[in-house]
Amino acid sequence: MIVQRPKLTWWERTYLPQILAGLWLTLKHIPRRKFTRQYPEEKPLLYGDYRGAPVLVKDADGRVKCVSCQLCEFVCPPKAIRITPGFRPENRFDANVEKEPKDFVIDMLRCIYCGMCEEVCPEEAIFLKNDFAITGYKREELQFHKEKLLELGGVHDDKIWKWKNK
Amino acid sequence: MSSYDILFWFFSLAMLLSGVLVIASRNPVTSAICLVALFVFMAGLFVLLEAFFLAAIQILVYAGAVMVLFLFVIMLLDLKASQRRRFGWLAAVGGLVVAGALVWELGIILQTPVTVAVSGQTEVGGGLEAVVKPLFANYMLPFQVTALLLLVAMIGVVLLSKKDLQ
Amino acid sequence: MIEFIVISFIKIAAVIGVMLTIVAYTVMLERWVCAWMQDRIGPNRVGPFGFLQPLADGVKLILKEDVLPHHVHKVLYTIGPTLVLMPALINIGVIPWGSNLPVFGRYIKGVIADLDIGILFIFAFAALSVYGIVLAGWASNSKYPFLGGIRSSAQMISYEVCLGLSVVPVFMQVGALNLSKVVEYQAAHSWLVLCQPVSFFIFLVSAFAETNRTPFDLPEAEQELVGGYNTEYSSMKFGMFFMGEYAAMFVMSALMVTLFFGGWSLPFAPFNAPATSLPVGLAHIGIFLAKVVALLFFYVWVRWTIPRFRYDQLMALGWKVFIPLTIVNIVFVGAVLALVVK
Amino acid sequence: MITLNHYLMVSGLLFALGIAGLVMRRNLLVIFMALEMNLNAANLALIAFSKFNKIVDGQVLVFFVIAIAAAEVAVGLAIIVALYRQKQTVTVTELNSLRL
Amino acid sequence: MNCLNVNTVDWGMNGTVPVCSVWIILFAPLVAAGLITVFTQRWKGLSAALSIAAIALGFVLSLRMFFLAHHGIWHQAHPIQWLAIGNVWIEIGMVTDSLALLMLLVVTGVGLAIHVYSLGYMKGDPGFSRFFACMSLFTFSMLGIVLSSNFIQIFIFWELVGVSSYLLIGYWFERPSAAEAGKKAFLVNRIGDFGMMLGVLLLWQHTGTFNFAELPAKMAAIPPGTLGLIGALIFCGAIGKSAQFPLHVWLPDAMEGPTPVSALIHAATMVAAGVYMLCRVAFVIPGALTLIAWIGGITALMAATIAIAQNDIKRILAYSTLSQLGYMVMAVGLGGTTPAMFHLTTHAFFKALLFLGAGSVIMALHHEQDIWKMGGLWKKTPITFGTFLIGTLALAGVWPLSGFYSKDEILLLAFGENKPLFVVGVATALLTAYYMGRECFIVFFGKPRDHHAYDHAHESPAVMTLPLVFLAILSVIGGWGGYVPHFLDPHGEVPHAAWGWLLLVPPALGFLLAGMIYWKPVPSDAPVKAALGPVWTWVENKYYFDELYAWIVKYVQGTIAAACELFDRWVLQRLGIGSLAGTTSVAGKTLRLLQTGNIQSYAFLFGLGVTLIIYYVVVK
Amino acid sequence: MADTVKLTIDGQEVVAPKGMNLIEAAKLVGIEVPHYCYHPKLSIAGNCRMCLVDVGLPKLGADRKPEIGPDGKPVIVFGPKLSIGCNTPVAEGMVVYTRNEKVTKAREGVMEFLLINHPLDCPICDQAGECRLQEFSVDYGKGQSRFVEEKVHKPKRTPLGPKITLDDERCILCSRCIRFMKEIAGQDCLGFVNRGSYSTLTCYPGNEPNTNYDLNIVDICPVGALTSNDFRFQQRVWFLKETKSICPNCATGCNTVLWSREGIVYRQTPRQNDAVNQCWMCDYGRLNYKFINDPRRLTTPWVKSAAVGERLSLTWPEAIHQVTDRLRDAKGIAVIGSARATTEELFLLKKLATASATVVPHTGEADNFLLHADRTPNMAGARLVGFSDGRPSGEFTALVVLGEEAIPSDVLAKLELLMVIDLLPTKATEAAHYVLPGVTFAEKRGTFINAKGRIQRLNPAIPPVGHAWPDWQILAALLKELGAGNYASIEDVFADMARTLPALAELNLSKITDLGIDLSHRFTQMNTDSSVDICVASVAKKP
Repeated sequence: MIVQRPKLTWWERTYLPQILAGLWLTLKHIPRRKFTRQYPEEKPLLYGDYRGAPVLVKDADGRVKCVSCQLCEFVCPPKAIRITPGFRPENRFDANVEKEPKDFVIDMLRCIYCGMCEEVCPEEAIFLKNDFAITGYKREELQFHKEKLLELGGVHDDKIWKWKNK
Repeated sequence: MSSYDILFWFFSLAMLLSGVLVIASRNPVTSAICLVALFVFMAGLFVLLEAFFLAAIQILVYAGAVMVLFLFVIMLLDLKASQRRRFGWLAAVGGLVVAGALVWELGIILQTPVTVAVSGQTEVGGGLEAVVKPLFANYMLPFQVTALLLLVAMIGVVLLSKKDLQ
Repeated sequence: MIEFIVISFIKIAAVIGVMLTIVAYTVMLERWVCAWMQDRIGPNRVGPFGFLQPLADGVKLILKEDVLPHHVHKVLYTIGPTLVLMPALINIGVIPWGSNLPVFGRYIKGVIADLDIGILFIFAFAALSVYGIVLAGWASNSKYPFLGGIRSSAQMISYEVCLGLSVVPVFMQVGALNLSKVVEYQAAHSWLVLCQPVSFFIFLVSAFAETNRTPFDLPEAEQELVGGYNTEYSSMKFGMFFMGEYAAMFVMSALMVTLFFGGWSLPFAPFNAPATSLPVGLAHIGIFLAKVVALLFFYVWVRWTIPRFRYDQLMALGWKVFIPLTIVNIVFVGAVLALVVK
Repeated sequence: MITLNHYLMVSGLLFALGIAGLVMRRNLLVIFMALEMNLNAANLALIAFSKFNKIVDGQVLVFFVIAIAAAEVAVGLAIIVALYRQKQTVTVTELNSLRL
Repeated sequence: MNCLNVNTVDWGMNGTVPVCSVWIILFAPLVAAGLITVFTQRWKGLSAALSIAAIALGFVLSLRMFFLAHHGIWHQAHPIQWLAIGNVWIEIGMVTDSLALLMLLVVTGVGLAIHVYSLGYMKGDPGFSRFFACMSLFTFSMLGIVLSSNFIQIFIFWELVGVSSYLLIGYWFERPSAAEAGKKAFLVNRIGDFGMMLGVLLLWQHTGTFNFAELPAKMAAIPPGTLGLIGALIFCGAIGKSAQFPLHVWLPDAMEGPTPVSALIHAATMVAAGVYMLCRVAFVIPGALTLIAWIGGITALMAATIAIAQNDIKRILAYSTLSQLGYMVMAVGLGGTTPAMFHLTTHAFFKALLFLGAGSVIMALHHEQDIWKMGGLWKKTPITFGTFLIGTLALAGVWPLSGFYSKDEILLLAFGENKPLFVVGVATALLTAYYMGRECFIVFFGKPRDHHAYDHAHESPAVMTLPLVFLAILSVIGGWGGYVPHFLDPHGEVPHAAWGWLLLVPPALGFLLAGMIYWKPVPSDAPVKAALGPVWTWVENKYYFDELYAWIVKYVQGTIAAACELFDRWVLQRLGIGSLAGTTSVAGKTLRLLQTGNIQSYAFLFGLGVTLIIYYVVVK
Repeated sequence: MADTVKLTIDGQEVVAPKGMNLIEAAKLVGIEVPHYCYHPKLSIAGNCRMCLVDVGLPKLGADRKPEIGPDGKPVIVFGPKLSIGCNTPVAEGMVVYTRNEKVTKAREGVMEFLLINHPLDCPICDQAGECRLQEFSVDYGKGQSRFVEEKVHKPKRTPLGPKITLDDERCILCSRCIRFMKEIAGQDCLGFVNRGSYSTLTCYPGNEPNTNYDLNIVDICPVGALTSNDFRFQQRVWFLKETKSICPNCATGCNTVLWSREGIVYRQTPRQNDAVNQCWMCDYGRLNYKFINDPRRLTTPWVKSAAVGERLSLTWPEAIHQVTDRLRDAKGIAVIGSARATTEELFLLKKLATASATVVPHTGEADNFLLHADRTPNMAGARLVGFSDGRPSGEFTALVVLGEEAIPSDVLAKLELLMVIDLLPTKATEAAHYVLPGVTFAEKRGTFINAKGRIQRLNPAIPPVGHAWPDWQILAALLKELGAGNYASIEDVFADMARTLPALAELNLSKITDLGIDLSHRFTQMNTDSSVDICVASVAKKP
């Protein structure tokens, strides 16, 4: 597209009208209603599809849903997820599945909140929750391990429950 | 010692010290800064001599314009290579000889107080009017010639500063 | 003599105290106005309504580690910030803050040093303020500060000319360089902004350039020069640059008030004549400060409205527009004074 | 009591310093600065005479000196810059193409 | 310049002539040119407006002066002393007699028409503003010639006219041919001007004055031989400017300029300057009258013959101009300045009309100048055709158009003074009618040759046709009532002869002949070519003048220049300058030993010297 | 009759040897016929029905010649049913379609049947990613199942011997494992029980697989029914990088693939090389890779400092510098190499020696299939570059040991310098003055020459652990510092070897393909030291 440079009159070429208009515009904004949110006291409203920190969930029976298939690890664009697979002891209450993550680490410093892990999870074990203020004083603190993730995720009461009868 | 004397000695010694530093410092920028200090102290001496207008002009022109120009040029030219040695032996000796001879002669001359034939009747004020009135009355032609000289100098500088000077 | 010294010291202390307070709160004003214009609230955490923010900033600046990079020219690097702050502090001494204060039967003048060459004095020391920036830029021995310093020196030299020439008509009209006399003239006649709008306009714009304020803040242009001459500075040294800039703003505003807005005067009695009673004297100081603050607000207002110029535009504006304009203005005013007034 | 002699002495010392710098230094810019010192020494003497002679003409002369010095510095620096562009140096010992 | 002092000017009409107006007439165009050049280059409309306003102002003021003069109120200008070098006094003065006034009217009037016309013709040209600046500059120069009161002044403006015509002819300087034509015009003019300068200086040597007012009284002192020489030399100027044989070669080439330029310079004003100058200084040329008359006659006939064989619509007009100028010069040479000026005036009208008409045709055909590509245009461009026809008839001298009267006067004068020249004049008149008929028939009648061009042809806009109509009216009425000669010379007799109507015969014959050959659907030069044989080639190539001059420059001038160069190199340079320089350099080499090249050492020595001087002067 | 026949598969002319089945014939022209039970090295069972193809033969006229149709081509008669590709031999003039509608529908049906009882537990299945069921259901499956009833549940997590876990739900009853154990491993221990949907793989009571080749059935299982306990739940296969390598555990030199991720080797599987190991490898070699990621690995050079009284870590330049200084001072250098080192390393080591160059043989029991008695991979190479068995001998005060731990104590006593290059702390490193960390076979390039005289190539699967250097690089650095050679890369070393050793003449590393080059004929021509046992054992298939 060719944009024609507008031909300015002598008066416009002094730029004074534009400057004055700009000053008037900014002045008008001074008494306006402010949009600032007093953040720590006043939390933002998060709407439906908000994608916060990814966490692990348990099912209604308190079983870890994750079976350590490592698809999320595979799909994660910034490689923030690291899973160490392991056996689920046979005599435990939740031994309906043989496999569970021995450790499940999400590096929240790396996570880009894209939601692909949630998308790809065949067990619906990982969810992006509303937590957005993931902070810490050390790098290690932001490497969320399995326990932390499960704690954040809590119980997810879901109709679909693949391993129920196994 | 009156306060006048104290001020005189302070300004004089500070000025001469600055002068020594101008000559002796290794770095041209330091020299220039010392020269600025020299000019400021000199303005102080002017004030002591009740030449207020000239004191202001001294700072305005010398410190404010001339030395900025100096600094500007020093910074423009990459002078790192020439900082190595300040003096050649021969030059140092020559300079000291000449300066020493001058000081010696000065000493001889000033041994007897310089008598002045007081030609003016009243004290000379150093205010604006006192200096400017004769400037516009008796010295009109030199004043105009100086203006012309400045103009010529300006043109000359513009010409000299052209990149494709041959 | 002793009395003179004592009074002068009191005046100096008062002036500098008030000035530095205003300077500190100008920073606040800057942040507030900026926020308001952008429909935000601005700093409101430290103290009631954030009023202690400048204090917190100051404490933070002082307590921060003072980094002295190894590649700098130590002496010049250290004196650079001081040189920036100094001219403003000196210049405030010749600006009349009020008419006079009748205290204990004495009339104390509302100015520290009532110089006959007042404006020359101000220009002389304002001219020195460029050294701070240039030296800081050079002594940092780093390319962004250096570019900032070079830009600044060129810019300040250029606009000093405009600044100086633009006020010539004012003094042609008043007939004296003494700032007190300028104010008294205005108190007696009318504010010079009405008689000399062109002078005022050029002075205003040049003052922006002299104080390195947006839209002429090219020496510190963050986006291009990561802060310009103060890039390598930290802690209180940086703080002094900061203070220097705002102090220069204060001085320029005060000067504009003095030259064009009638200083301490208001165009009706009893504010249009030097004070004879203490309340009026104090009111004069208040009026002066109110005007200065209004101009400081204008500074801030402009900063958050107008984007930065390009360097060549800046120079073209100075040399190709303002200087011819000032000269024409001088000739015009001279002609009017010669033909009409006489 | 400060007399004219004092001022003349200071002026003379400054002049001597200027001359010394002129001869000793190799950096053209510093030499130029030394020249400015000489001019200032003269200015000081002039103003001192003006004050003690009670004649204002000395001050007028200083005014001219300052004006001309400004012009001289401008031209001189321009020459130095031009020279530097040609020779890449401002060291006088290397600027000897006018030699025999 | 007390004339500019408003207090002394009476702007009223009650009896006095505003002193200022003549100055305004002269300088308004200069001011316009300056303003355009310096300020308004970018605003084309403003530039044109300035230029036209200046000349319109001139025209109006001239008209007023003219009417005031008619009522017997003559303008008196005070001369200004300009230079006084030794015993040479040079003034700047204004002549405002009837001659100047008439010329003033012609220049401003025709010029105004051409300026207006240019608005349309030059529309869209990138150098529009420059064009008008040049036009204004030219107008200023021309008016300067007209109003000059002495030889130096006239010479200055004479040269200014040369410069501005150079600018205008070379207006499209990006075209090599235009640039060359400008150069040629300038150089050829210089030859004539040089002669004129010699003549002026010779005159001054003998009379000690340049002033026209003082000269006639001092003419008696000049020996007759010298007088002839002076006359001939001054006539040289006219030869150059008015493009007389043998310096006529620049004019046809100058057709490279835009058509309004051709009209302004080469029809109405610049070329007329020569004739005007001759009339103005008629008192100094009595010694060379015969020469002048014959040069004029030869030019008239020769140019007319060349014109019959040209194909460029403007070139034909250019040769026609030459021919008519020959008439005028002839008239001057026969002692009739009044008929010359009469013809000059009418010629200005109709030749400007013809050029502008030609320009209109050229515009209509999108810058096609070859007449053989035109044809049948009368339907497409009726106004242009009509006015062009009037111009043609006027030029041919058909009753009752203006050309008839003025030409009549010259022919009658010639009949009385010099029979051979009369014959020449009559022949020229016949040829004039013939070639104009040819051009008219080919361009406007017959079948269109270039259908593409023809289909796109269109009448020019009003801004171009209005000047045409204006000039056409002038061309018709310009000669009526013998007003012009009467104004010039209130007491002179207008020659009359009972057989005067017989002079209508040559033009009629010419038209008849042209009609016989060219009044066809598809006209052609072939029959004429066949009839004339080698003469046609000779004529078509303009008598080989350009080639002759080229040969002269190449061989004669080249030889002389080479000889001079040899002398300069061997005698002056080697012997004279060389020995001097050698001595100096030896001395310099000796002194150079003092140079060490080290500034510090110089400074040291200088400082030492100062201390020594102080020591001897003060301390010791 | 010629040995080949001409047929058309999917419109492409194929010339195939007689007796070849259609799966292999199609493979010749790059057409894949999906299959589960068929394995080229095993007998044909034909029970998965995945390889059904449409087969037609020319109609034969009365004269037993093909009838020519109106279009001038033989008339083809297609069978009413599809044929299994694995058990249909090629025939002259045969026309085969592997992708027409009939075949496609048949495959969809087969896939649907196979998946009826298959648990969709891919997320926890180790086979996911290399599962034929996954692949073919994507490629040929219908994409949905019409089976809505309860699936048959079978035993999961059944141990099948100490090394294997069986998940019967995933089993598609292809019987490859049964056939392997019977035909290759020689232990007939597996079989199906029950019928129909309840068919289950199981081992005969009291007869668990316990040969040295059990784990091969994990490899050949097309689904995740059989999983290796060693690899179970260790890592998903799609993360793993495959690197072609050679098993370093015996002189057979089985071709292998190393599966690694981010510097860790997770498993080792055989790679087909019919000249060496066909498709198999022994469990002994397969499982012996853990030392690669052993936490005790040596990672930095160190010196036993007398002054400090303990080990002192060194940087490599320091180490190389100090060692060469000491070596220069030594009166004679003896070397002890290891036949686990590559030929290049041994070659360089030999160059270092001024006194004797010896290797220590390591032997075990051979099993006459893949496991060789010589448990070092490169004894032939060591012999080739001039190492001999025996004690260090000759005049020497310095001893350089490369990957060997047994040093005679009397030798140790008289040494002024003992320098050891090794992977793990050993007795030798305990005694050494200088220890330089080398790398395992998985981290370096180089060649092994197996017992049959085949030279084969190693590729680095993972970067060296810690600051370790490949052994050849250490040796090259030492030699360079000593001024005894300048090898910038392993190619330089090999080029030097090819120059010096006639057996390797005109070879270079890239000429040795992934399958190696047989050099045995060169050894016989060489007629070198008779003690070099190059043609040790002929690899024979067990009956």
